[in-house]
Amino acid sequence: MHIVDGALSVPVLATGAVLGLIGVAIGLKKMDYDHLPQVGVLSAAFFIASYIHLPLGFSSVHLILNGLIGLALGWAAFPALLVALLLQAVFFGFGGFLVLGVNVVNIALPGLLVYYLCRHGIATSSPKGAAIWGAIGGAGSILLTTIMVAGSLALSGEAFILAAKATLVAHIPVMVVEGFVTAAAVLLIRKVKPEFLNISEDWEDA
Amino acid sequence: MTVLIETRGLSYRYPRRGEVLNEIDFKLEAGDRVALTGSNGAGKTTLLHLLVGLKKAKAGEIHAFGAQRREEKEFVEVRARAGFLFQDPDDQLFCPTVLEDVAFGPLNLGKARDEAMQLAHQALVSVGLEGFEERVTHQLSGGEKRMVTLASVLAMEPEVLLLDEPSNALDTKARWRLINILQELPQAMIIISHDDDFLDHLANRWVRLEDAKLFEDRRMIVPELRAVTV
Amino acid sequence: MTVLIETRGLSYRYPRRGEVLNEIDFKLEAGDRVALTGSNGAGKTTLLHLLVGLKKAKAGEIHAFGAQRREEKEFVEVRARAGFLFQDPDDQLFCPTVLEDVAFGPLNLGKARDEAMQLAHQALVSVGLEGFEERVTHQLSGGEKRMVTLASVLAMEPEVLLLDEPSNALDTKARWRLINILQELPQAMIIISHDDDFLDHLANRWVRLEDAKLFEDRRMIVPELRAVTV
Amino acid sequence: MSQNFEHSGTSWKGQRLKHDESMVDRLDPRVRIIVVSIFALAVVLSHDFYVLLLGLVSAVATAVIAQLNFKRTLRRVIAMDMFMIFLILMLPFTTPGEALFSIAGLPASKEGLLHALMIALKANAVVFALLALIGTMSAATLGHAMAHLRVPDKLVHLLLFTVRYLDVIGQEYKRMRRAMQARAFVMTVSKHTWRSVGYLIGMLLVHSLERSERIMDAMKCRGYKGQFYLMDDMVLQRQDYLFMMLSVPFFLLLIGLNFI
Ligand SMILES: Nc1ncnc2c1ncn2[C@@H]1O[C@H](COP(=O)(O)OP(=O)(O)OP(=O)(O)O)[C@@H](O)[C@H]1O
Ligand SMILES: Nc1ncnc2c1ncn2[C@@H]1O[C@H](COP(=O)(O)OP(=O)(O)OP(=O)(O)O)[C@@H](O)[C@H]1O
Ligand SMILES: [Mg+2]
Ligand SMILES: [Mg+2]
Repeated sequence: MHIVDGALSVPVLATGAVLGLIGVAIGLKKMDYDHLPQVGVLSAAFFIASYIHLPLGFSSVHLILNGLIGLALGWAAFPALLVALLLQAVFFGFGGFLVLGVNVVNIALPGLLVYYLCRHGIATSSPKGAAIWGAIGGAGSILLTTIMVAGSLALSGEAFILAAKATLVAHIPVMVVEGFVTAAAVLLIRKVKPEFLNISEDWEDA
Repeated sequence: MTVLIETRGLSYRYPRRGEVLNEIDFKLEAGDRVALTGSNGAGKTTLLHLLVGLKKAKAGEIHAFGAQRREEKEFVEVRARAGFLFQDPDDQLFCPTVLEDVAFGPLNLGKARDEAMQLAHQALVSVGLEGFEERVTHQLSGGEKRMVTLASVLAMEPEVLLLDEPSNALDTKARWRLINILQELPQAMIIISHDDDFLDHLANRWVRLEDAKLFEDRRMIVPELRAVTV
Repeated sequence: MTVLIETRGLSYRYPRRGEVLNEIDFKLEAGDRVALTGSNGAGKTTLLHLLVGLKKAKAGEIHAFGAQRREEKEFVEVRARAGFLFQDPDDQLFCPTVLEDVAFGPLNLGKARDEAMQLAHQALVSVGLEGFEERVTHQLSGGEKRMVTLASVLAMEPEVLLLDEPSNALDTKARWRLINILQELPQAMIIISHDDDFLDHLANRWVRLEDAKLFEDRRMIVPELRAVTV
Repeated sequence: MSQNFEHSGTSWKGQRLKHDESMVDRLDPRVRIIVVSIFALAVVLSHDFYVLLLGLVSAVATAVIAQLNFKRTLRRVIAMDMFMIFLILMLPFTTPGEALFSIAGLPASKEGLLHALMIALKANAVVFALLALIGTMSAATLGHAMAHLRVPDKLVHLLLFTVRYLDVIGQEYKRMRRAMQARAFVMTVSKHTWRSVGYLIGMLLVHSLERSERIMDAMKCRGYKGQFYLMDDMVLQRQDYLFMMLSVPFFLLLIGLNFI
């Protein structure tokens, strides 16, 4: 869901850049130097994981995992995703340069919202409840991202409105897959390393 | 004798690395327990990976279970029938609990959930890990991890076992238990190990990788550090 | 003899795990080259971590370089004077280029940039890696990575070396180079290794961790699998 | 196509190792970043076809000079997200205006077609310029250059850490993925697949987190006190001034053409 350069109007680009900057600035501020290796290594792990392609009918989807990123990193998701998107744009020609701000906001903001909405849910005592909250986080972040991508397009031109609607429909299966995958990942992490899901809360205090 | 796996002229090279395997001819027959030795980096792991199609050979043929295997799709069946134990248990354990991990293989083979759980349970019993079902894989000791991975391979009821340094990271007691378990198993095996004593208890045939070639003999490094070919 | 590091009644346990170290008394004196052995999971790495304060002991005392060390602040000095080589070089090489990585320690010790560069360069020369300054760390081979980590420890001019399985993942040539370099170094060392031959070339004292206790002797597993204490 | 992506993601070294040295490599990284930024601005903000064509041609020319691997670059340029391609293809049919032709009864408008063409030109011009001028540096160099351009320190070091560990974690992922394959795992459309992939990702994160703890320990052992250092100096050379002198009139031309 990387928008390329040239598709969006100037006001949308500018808004994205400003919001992106704010998010990254807050993220950097919340992350002190001692957490750098942690965020960096996790960011690398997400980079690798987001290349996993899952078959879906005749085609395949690659995971975005922004729900899980949000849950794991909180505000630090902004700088982490900026780095990932920059690397993709610059070395793989994926996405664009001036749209980086919009792309970062479209992917990181839903992750952040999921972090605030679901982090208590995934820490509940019942594994089933946690899985459901994980699924909500995974699917919800994709839903939000899709809406924001469609919104960025629709705001950039009337002609995109139909396409924006199509985008929404086309991503329903992706939401299902992401929901499932995120729920499973949350279940595993809860069991194997429960400290993990509290990390971001520590930063809040710090 | 039934030939289970056979290679002809198998070669492999890594980019920016010399030849790792050079025209390897090898046969694994029913009842064989082959010790595969060679120094670090000799290409032992690579050879096993080629046999089950995890890496693609640069030249040569692989025949397994009665058919030539070339493509990914053909190797899927090979992997279902040849159980592969990896060098590092941490790479192999990715489910949260022991039971789920052991049941992963049978589920991949299309077994129903109940049956898979049943098989997993049996496999755990057979390696002496009854009662470990709900334990968290990541928190097991090295020896326990190794046994769980063995169980997860056995749960697939393979016809051949490919064991990559199975006695690594085991203390003396666990090592003996492993020897006993492996001795009782009827399958043909290829066992990679640097532990000659371990191999002495298990192997009935020795092969050795050196300079990218495979030799059908046994070279033993005796304590005085002289190399003798037996 | 100057005692460099000493522990008294040092104990440690992990959550969800039994005792790993139980009342360990240990002394490292100038000129000592201690081989620290023990099976996997015996607690060797944990012991070294305790010595430099990366983990906090549950009980017992640590004296290092003439003072008792209890708090994080006190251990900062210990870490500056005891160079720690980690088990996995990838954990230790976190800077993008070799020169930056090797100069990281001296810069943290408050050296000026030029002096740090100078020290880094010398350290690289001393491990035979002259000309590697601008290489990107993640593109080095396993042996080169190990040598760079050694250089980055030596650049801090430590008085004691703590080496955690330094010969892991080295091929024969690199392993010999490492042995030669270590033999020339004047520092007292603790060397963890499973490679007895490697230790034979370096150690002048052997200790062994078993069942959470430290023994001042050497147990060698001879090929016949009998355990003898030398 | 998906296979290629998975590959490029997990074997990160790709571009740099097989890259042939070229004139572009001798230019100062900071200059390259600034030039690309101005170029992207000039192209994206323009609505003039001559500007866009000139932009694309010059970007491709730079790519040739930079000796980009032709096949790999083309594959990457073509491989924009499927859904972007879909969007661009739909534009002619969703934009009202003078009908040019119609497919299956749907009229395609001239305005829509031009709009689609414009997006394609802009996107490709920027991508070529990015790959040629920045994609040819090592990621470490990119980080250093960003630091010299006053990008916040923490962000730069985050980038450097990410790049440093992409490979290590990529290898770990590959080993786990192989171990799954060895147990006859085949990805299908099923809950079993999704659950297993979720576990795989979760385990990868747990391993990564534990690695980051070990890295932090290693940093402490070397006296880390909350500060990183970048060692290299970047000094502008003759060829950098030359390149800038060539770029300025070119940008003036690009921008000026809009007003003719
Ligand atoms: N992905 C890779 N890229 C490049 N070289 C590789 C790769 N994997 C392995 N090698 C090299 O190929 C050679 C053979 O490796 P392999 O793992 O098969 O050795 P091995 O005999 O199993 O060694 P060990 O006893 O240490 O497990 C080694 O020199 C290794 O460094
Ligand atoms: N973070 C941790 N949480 C729980 N248990 C741990 C942790 N780290 C280590 N252990 C356990 O503590 C024991 C001692 O570990 P340690 O790493 O010190 O062993 P070691 O002697 O260095 O082994 P090796 O030779 O394999 O490196 C092991 O059983 C290990 O599984
Ligand atoms: Mg091997
Ligand atoms: Mg250890």
